Amino acid sequence: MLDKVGIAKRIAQEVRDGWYINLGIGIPTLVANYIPDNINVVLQSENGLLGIGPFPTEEKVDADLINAGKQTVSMMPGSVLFDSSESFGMIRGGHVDLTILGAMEVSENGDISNWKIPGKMVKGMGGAMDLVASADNIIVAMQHRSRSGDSKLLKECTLPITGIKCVKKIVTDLAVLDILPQGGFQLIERAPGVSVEEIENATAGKLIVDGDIPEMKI
Amino acid sequence: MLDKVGIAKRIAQEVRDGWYINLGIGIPTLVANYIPDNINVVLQSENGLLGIGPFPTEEKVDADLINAGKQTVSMMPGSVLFDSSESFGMIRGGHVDLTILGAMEVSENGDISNWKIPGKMVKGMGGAMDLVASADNIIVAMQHRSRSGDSKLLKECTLPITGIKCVKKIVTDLAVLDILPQGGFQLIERAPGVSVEEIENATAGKLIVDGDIPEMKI
Amino acid sequence: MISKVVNDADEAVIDIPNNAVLMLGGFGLCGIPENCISALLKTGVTGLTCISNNAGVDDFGIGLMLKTRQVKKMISSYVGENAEFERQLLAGELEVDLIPQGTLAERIRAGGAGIPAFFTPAGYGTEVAEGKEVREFHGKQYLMESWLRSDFSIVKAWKGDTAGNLIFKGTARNFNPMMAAAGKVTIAEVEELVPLGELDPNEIHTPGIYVQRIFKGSDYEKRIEQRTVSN
Amino acid sequence: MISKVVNDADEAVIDIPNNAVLMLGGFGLCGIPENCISALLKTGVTGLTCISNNAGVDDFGIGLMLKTRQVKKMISSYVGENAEFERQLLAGELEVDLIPQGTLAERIRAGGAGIPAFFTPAGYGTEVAEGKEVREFHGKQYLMESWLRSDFSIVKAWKGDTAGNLIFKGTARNFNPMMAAAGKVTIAEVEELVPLGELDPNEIHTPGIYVQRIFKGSDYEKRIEQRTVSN
Repeated sequence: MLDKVGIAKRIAQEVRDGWYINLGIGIPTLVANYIPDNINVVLQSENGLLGIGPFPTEEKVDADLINAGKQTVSMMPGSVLFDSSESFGMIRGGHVDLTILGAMEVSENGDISNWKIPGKMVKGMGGAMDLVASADNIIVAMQHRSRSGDSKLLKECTLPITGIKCVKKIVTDLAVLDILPQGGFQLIERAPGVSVEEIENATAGKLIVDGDIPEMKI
Repeated sequence: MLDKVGIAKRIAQEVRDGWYINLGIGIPTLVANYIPDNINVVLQSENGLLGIGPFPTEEKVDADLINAGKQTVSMMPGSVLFDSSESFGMIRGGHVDLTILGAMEVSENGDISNWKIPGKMVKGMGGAMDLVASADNIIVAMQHRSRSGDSKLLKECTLPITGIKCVKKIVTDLAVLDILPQGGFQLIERAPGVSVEEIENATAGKLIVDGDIPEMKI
Repeated sequence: MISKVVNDADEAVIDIPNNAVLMLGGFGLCGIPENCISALLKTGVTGLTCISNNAGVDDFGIGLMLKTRQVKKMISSYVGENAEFERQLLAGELEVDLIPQGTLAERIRAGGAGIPAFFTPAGYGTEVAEGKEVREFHGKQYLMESWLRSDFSIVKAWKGDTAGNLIFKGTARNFNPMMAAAGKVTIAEVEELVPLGELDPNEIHTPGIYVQRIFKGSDYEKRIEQRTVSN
Repeated sequence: MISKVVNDADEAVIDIPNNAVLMLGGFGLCGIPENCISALLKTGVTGLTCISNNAGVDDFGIGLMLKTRQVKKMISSYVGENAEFERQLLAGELEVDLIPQGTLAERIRAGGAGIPAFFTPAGYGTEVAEGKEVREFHGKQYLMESWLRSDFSIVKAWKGDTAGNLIFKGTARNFNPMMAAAGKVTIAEVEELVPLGELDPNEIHTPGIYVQRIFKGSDYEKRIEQRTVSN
């Protein structure tokens, strides 16, 4: 079973040299820490920055330079600043190579719910609906089950939808799964020490297990 | 009867302090020379410049700085450069206060034809269709009659249309005319030495003459 | 060019009437028009519709105008981090229209650029699509969205000149340029107000044609929501 | 960031196939990709659809590619000043699609920004409206127009860095930024190619995310169509 860092490390293996990547808040943000040194990527922040750098030193903190999580950040050599319209033009136009975000539920046909829980205060979708509707390559980072033990990989989402048929891959504490074009969670890898049976038990949607399923290498 | 310079001078009287103005090629371009010194306006060039300055001196000619007529120009203090999408956003969004352009024909309901003559090589509409469809305040500068003596102020345009119901005012070699919302050319002023009768004879569309028509003061 | 300079925020916002539709720049608390918000608290104008990506926090930004009950409706993409907002919303005292962030940015851009409607994939298949026209292009489904325009747009820039040309700093640019173009009247507050000709024409982000009033703001707090540092 | 630098124009355009859809930046002869046009003359690629505001003049710009019969179709707003163009058009050897300039700019911008269609008033009531959907918004009539995208966009900038970030000069910016964003593959030729970090992030006009190949061009002629001077 993986912790959050483990999930981030596994997702980092999916990243390719030269990619432009949008990282959601939470586990996705951690991914940046585990991208190998020989892989050069550019991180996009939808509030208007390409080339997010590390958190600044105390002396270099600048209120006018934040990421989409409203954290103070720095820039990299080659960074670019732009407005929100240009930023979402990039996203909508398919120029971002990979989007990594969290989810509350994912369905077996790739629908995602991650913005609203009925009965709770609605804070808004922010940029999530634009990201999931626009990106060709979306990886979801999340726990396989909710805190109450219910599967988050479902036949159909029960929570309000953020986008439909958009998720391509899921990395959880238990497994790596691809979502097939015709629907279904294809099991790709098991987390260290996790059996196929455990994954089957934790997956409410259609799970496809073809042959031997290797264990992840983190 | 006015010459081209006279038409330009008369149109210059319509200009108000602080306006942003787009000037078409030909007589409209001349208008810039006759705007009084106490009136400050900003000229827009649809290829991406606000604040067109005079032609540059020989030493300051810059191939990278031209107006929409492809002439070398200079900039004014406070000029701004931008791309074609922003430029036509300005035009389409109604931010330009006045558009002055030439025409081959104008109809009594404000239609304008100025881009295409059947049987002749079609060069294209350039920005003219955007300008006439977008501007609230359009003044046409033109000769009252064609070279063959036909009226260019018609009941309906005979040439392909550039835009409909858009022209608000016409300044010709013979007269200043407003186009009424309900249609018709309302005669506002006569050119020096030109009689109402001459204007009536030169106007094929509906001409409205209310009371005494003053002579222009140039 | 004529000068668009006014003395201060009080003069800039004095004629904003009750029930006006405002746009206010900023992302979180970054790039918000602090001076104009303070001035609006003083005029006591009410019934405002505020189009802004976020709604500030309890004691800063638009949150201050919520506390004084000057806001009737918020049009935003994300309105967390604000307890008073939540209270008013649950009590039915505040209307909220939540819009995907990219759609919000593009609707405002469309307002300024004279495009009454456009198609975007964001929100297709979700509750955001309810009541909206859906159309397929190139095998993908899109929603039709309409422009947004304001009675007054209030933006914050880093540098500006007397003709209203603006340059923003860092990620404080965000929604400010599109909002500047989408306002019937646009008010810009700037940290540095410079004479005509001092800004490089090639580096200006917002052409002055969109700006009707400009002034040099003062006492910027620039509060940081998440101060994250490394060593 | 990875380097997108190629050696020269020949390397940049080598894989552009026959019948490709190209966008070429420039307004008149201002801001055109001179080096890439020369390189395309050498590869001899044919059947090209060229989206460009103008078609050059007889002996410069896209006019050179017309002479060699490499262009099947032009999509432009204005195509004067070119006798060979006129001859081919009248002889039925060349297709031409004329588009209002603002609509052309916005269709290209829409292509890059993932907006498949939008509404504009330009051309309503004219032959440009033929076959297009007309719709009324707020009492005014608009045409629906669709995005334009290219297989290869070829742009010319003043300065660029190895990540493909671009800064344009003067009015040579024109259509270049939107075209850069609307290309499946975008090639940028620049007068000055600088190392990463030398361009101010706040002054970049085209973010490198849109650019796949960049090189330092040489021997720019920058021909002037109308040399107008004052004393």
